[in-house]
Amino acid sequence: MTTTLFIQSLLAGLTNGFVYGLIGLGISVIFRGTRVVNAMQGDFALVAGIAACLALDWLGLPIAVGFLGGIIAGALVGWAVELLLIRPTQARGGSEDSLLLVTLGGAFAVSAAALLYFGRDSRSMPGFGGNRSLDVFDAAIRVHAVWLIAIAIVVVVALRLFYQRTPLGQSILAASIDPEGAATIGINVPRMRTLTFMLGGAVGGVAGVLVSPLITIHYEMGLLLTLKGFTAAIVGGLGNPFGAIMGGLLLGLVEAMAIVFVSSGYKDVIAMSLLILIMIAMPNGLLGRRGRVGG
Amino acid sequence: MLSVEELSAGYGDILVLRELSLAVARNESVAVIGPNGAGKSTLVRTLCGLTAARAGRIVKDGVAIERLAPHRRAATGIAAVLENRRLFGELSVKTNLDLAAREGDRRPAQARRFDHASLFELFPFMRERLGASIQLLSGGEQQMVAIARALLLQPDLLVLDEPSTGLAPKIVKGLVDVIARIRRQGVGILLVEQNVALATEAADRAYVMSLGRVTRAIPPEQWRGAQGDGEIAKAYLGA
Amino acid sequence: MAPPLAAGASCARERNVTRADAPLTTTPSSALLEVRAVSKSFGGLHVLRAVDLTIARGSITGLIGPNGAGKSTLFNIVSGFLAPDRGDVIYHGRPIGRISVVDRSRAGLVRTFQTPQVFGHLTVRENLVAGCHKLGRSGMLADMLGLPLARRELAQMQRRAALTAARFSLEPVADVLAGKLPVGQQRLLELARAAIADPELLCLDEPSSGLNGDEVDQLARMLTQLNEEGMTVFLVSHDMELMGCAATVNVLCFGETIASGPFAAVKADPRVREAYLGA
Amino acid sequence: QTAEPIKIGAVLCLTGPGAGLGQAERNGIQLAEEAINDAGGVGGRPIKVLIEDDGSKPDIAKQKAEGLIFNDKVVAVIGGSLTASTGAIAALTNAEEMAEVALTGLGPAVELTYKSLYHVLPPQSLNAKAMLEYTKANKLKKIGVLHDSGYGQLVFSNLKTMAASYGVEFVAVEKFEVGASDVSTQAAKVRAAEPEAVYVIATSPVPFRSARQVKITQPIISAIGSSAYDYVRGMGEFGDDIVFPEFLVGEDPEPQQKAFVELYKKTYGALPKNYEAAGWDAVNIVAQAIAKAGPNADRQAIAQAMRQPFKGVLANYDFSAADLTGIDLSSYVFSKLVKGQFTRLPFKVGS
Amino acid sequence: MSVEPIRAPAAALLTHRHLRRLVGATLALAGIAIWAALPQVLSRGTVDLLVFTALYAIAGLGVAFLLGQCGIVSLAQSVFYGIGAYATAYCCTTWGWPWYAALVIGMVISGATALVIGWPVLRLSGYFLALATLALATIGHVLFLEWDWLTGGTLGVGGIPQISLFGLVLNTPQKFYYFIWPLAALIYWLLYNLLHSRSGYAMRAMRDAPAAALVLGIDVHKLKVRIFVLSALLGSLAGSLFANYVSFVSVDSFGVDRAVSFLLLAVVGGAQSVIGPLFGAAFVTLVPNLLSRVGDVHPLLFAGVLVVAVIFLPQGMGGLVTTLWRRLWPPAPPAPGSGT
Ligand SMILES: Nc1ncnc2c1ncn2[C@@H]1O[C@H](COP(=O)(O)OP(=O)(O)OP(=O)(O)O)[C@@H](O)[C@H]1O
Ligand SMILES: Nc1ncnc2c1ncn2[C@@H]1O[C@H](COP(=O)(O)OP(=O)(O)OP(=O)(O)O)[C@@H](O)[C@H]1O
Ligand SMILES: CC(C)C[C@H](N)C(=O)O
Ligand SMILES: [Mg+2]
Ligand SMILES: [Mg+2]
Repeated sequence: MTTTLFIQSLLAGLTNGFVYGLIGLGISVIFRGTRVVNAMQGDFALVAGIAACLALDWLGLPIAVGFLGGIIAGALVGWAVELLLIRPTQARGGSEDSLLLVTLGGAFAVSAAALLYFGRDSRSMPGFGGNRSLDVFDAAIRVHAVWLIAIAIVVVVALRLFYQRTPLGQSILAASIDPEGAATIGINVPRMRTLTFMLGGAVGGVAGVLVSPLITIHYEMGLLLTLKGFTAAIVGGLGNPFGAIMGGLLLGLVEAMAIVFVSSGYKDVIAMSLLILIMIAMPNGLLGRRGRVGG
Repeated sequence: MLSVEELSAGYGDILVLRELSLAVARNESVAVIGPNGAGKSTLVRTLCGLTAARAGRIVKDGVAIERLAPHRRAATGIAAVLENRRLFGELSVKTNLDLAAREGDRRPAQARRFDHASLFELFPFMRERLGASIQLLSGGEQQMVAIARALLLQPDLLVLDEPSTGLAPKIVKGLVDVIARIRRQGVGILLVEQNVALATEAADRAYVMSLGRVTRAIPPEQWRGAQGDGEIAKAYLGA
Repeated sequence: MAPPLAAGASCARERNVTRADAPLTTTPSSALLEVRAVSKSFGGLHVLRAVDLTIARGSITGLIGPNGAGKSTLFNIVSGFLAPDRGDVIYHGRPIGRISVVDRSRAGLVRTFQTPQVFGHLTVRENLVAGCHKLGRSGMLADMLGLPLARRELAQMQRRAALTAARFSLEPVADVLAGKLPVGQQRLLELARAAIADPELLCLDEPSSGLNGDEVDQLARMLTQLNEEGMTVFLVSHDMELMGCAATVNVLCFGETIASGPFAAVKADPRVREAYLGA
Repeated sequence: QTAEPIKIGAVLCLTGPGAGLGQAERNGIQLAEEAINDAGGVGGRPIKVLIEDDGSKPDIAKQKAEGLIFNDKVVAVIGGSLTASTGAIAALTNAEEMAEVALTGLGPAVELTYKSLYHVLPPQSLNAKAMLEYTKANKLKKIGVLHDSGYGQLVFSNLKTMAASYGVEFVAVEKFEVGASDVSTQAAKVRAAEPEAVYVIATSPVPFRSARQVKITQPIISAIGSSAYDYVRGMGEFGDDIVFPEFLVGEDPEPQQKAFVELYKKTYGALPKNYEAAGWDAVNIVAQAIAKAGPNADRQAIAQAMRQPFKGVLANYDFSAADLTGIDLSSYVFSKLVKGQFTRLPFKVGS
Repeated sequence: MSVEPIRAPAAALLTHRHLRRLVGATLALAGIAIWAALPQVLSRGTVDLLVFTALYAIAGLGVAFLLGQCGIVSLAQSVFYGIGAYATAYCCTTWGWPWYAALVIGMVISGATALVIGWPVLRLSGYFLALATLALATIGHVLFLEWDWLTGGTLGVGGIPQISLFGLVLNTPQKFYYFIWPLAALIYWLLYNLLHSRSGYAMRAMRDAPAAALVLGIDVHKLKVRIFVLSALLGSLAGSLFANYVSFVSVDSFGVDRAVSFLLLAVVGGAQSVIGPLFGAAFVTLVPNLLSRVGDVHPLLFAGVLVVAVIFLPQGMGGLVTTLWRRLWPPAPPAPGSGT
């Protein structure tokens, strides 16, 4: 095996890892803030990608502005989802499973709507640095992918500070851990939930606009991304932003290494088996903490 | 300061509070006692807005608040220690307190009676365990945080649902002292308590609740006289 | 170890039957449970430091101590939820450190929780039936096919549940979902559920919080009665009233036993007054 | 016309992963239906194609076929768009001895079992041959392969058995799951084997992008399944210079294809590609069989009547052939992508 | 308790109970009659859908049981469904085995797989467990694809013989209908028994408060593994019958999306009620079929219907039916003398 191949696969694993991590990050944000496992996270990304694509194609906006538009679209969808799906479900006493399912329904809807209105085409979208690549020992990484990694790191650090340092972040956590307790100390719980979904939508939007130039936008990409993101978020210890990125990286790198060292056909078998083993060894995820057992 | 008029509330098809009325004045500590399932906790929840009032009024300082969203009630000066403590298990003791303190800081200056230091004196364990996450604490320790959190909201009406749950006798005594002190400072107290020793010591008078109604109001003279719980039990349970 | 269900037997009668063939005679000492030099720490926090404690067979043994003293932690170690860092738990003369919670329960060691853990979506009656689980032995296949053995066992469990409900005055709420009960009754239910399968050692973590004075009295009477029927009780409580029914009381303070003996003597101990009672 | 229309069923993948195929096929089918009816129908009766969506799932395809055959009483079935759907429907049409005109190339296993299952796309062995012919003609020997686990796998398993006879050696074979969003590691592995050319066989633009991104500069040869414009648009500038063995280059059609291309362009405002043409052919094949058997013939007769040669837009078929399609290599055209446009190459097999 | 029980005289009680039972029996008889008549009046295509409903109900029941009674979200059912289907496909076509032998082999393999995998994996809980089952589904799907000597890969396996019972070949939906529904009913009966047995109580206890269940001597882990195996057996059974019925299988039927749809039918149907998955199965087979006539917008409509169903029926459709039944015929009031 050549070093180029190894480096190339490392770069690919890293890039994919951050993509999975970004989706996982959104799932983690929403879970942390509402205890809802959002099966639509990939579709937030899809909507953001479509919005950015349209903004760039039709309106001819500069890339950064188009991306911003995509992120805003993601946040708006997040807001709508909370308002139209989550709230009514909870108001009627839906269980955790109902909430998961209602977002799954939302995911089906977004994908179906994308096929219906955006079409069956795969669309490519320009990224930062166009289609240019950087050479690393004869291996190549898209300039855009470097941006993706950098922005993902910024986002996760910012989120971490947000939850640890800011009153708003802590209020969001409090509202999700114990809504009744939070309400009695003056926290507007419904607003926190809405904010959480908007934040989750925005993070999904970031993922969407950053990922689209690398993988092309396609009506079916949402659920596939969600599955990877879900894996990343849970392996990382659901509800922990750093964990989601770690989980994503783990998944991305294991996939890449499995291809290089074993076989591409059995890549998923290896990655998923390893995942199960890791979870059995660390039943609370990579960064999850164990609670008090017994009484 | 607080008057509850013909309040009805419940869960689903079940009506738990039935046209219940009571009042708490400034500087006054009032106990609510009653058998298991009488609806005491439901009363506390309704005061906090966690269970919706179906009918009747809750008037605080002349303002009807029964339709106010739960998160707006803290600003009116109501704070409560709820039945299951309702702390933020995954967050640290400090964060739990800070969140309440932030809301408390919005209260007018003269209402601000508590700071972290005075609470550490009351509950010494807290000082060393500020960084510990709530869910790892012992039951009693959690209860202390719950009480501290309510106090940091700087209320002028403190509603306590069985605050002595899980507390060691020594801490309970401290609690009695605090209740006495803040009452003198102008805080009204509504104390739901099964521990009759605490209830008689910390409250001036009492309401007896049964099947969602106040069935009896025990005036101060009688309440203070009631030392042994047997007597009170007889008084309100009607055996 | 689990006593098989005897058809139609009342709780009390059955207990006598089981006691007779229980391996009581194998251990000469009168200690049913011994905690030997158990230590436990979480991170840097030393919660238990070489704690020793003995629970005599047939006694009610109390454990008190300030909040955070490590009482519940000790309970977790005794019942098998936590493993001690050092030291041993001896039950029936045998170390049980490696035995699972389930097996300890089958061996007659049952506990309750400080925050009540009822089966919220089951009715009170069903909670009690679930509590009889280890008395039966029908397998899943027999259960699925509704074989006579399974039906008979279930009927016995249900009968037993009814008797227990009556005994613990839970009859009026027998068909209410346990999650909707007020806390006081949840506690009572938890106790009834723990006692229903005739444990040899019943460990109760603050069974009285949330109960009113009258109910505490009732609880005390119940414990004494169970004890008289042969059940050993290990009791943690901050309720001095309830503690009154314990023969021996141990005081745990910052992970160490600071006093032990009859309740009156312990209460008078100045260290206990200072650290715990606060007077 | 007042005559009762003749009903033909179609089960297509209009949604789900196969939507790219099914929707294209539907365009061709509807165009053909209209054209035939405008020309007076079949034997004086108009035709009506009832199109059902199977969501790209074989079980649903089976359910839809039941409905079409027994509720709607169609005389023949077109579809499915994917191999699995086709197999599920075929279990039914075979038992009923009803003609099924599949829009997918099948393999010998299926062709030997079913007797009334015809198909208008080449069997994957033929696709493989076409690729190998081009490779051989260009004197390429060491080949790397990048294929997906569905369509790509089918084509590759045929490639594997025939490679030796064309003097071709596979120096790296990498696989990826359908729907993968990035295959650059697989592509890098192919590149590391230093092939002279690379086969990329998939139903998505992703591997083409990945291949070029990891600097595979060697010629890329693809297969018909990757040729849809949907994918081409997703390839963007990474698509340049990819070679496709296929049947219809709308930008530069062969004489017998011109009329169809014109009509399609007029109706839909876009150029057709292979699957549109396949849909068109399928309807015409059924219509011709009905015409031959008579408008009131039963389904068995229609299925029988189909066993004959047919000159289609996509290719020249012979449904009496053992593989139930009779397409041969001479029907293939070869094209190259340049800036999102296909250019027909002069190469023809056997020339 | 603050609800005062309604006291009813013993005579009224008796009448009430009798009436309730009478209505129940009448409804059941009418139901059976309608059930038996359906294939005669409905078109073959519709009967086909009803057959699929039963198939999915059987597999979905396994998922629903895990979810509703044990609180375990399983996305691995597609694997067992697949194992059953391929066992039947392979044994029947390659070795010419009779259908029931293949079915049993499938169930043995599925059960053993579930046991071996479930043992370590079921130590996880909550979403970690859900993810582990998702990982299993992915692994299963890849293996079905890779082992094409066994599964035929994407091409699939065709020509699987149909079930023949005492010489009668079940080669039409109508015939299969009369075979599969009684089988489904039998499974319902078994699970109903299980739920109302000692094991059933243990399961529900474990779901509500696992720590307390342990203390009561309920071996939570062992119980979970057993139910996981049971669920796998149901999946495998459905898969085998599916293979016989459709007589063609391919890997596309055993992907993660299939696992998701089993979960979906469990939740929409109402995992808590035993009858729920039946409604759920009907929902996922019939609704898309009806909607697809509307045109290309049908997946969007289906998603909409799904969302609305979830929002408005938090207990699932089974829950709705139970509630309605209770409304119409409230259970007998508590026996006299049980006041507060
Ligand atoms: N979530 C709920 N749903 C339905 N009924 C409930 C619910 N919570 C409480 N109840 C019922 O309301 C009644 C009053 O309960 P509440 O908790 O207010 O009593 P309490 O007086 O506080 O009792 P305790 O002394 O045990 O705390 C009880 O009958 C209880 O069963
Ligand atoms: N898993 C854990 N991690 C960290 N600290 C823990 C953990 N479990 C218990 N502790 C700490 O150990 C100490 C003893 O806890 P424990 O619950 O045993 O006290 P307790 O004696 O039962 O108190 P209480 O009377 O309040 O119930 C407490 O300070 C608690 O915070
Ligand atoms: C997977 C698909 C691209 C296969 C296609 N129907 C063909 O046979 O060409
Ligand atoms: Mg209460
Ligand atoms: Mg404790």
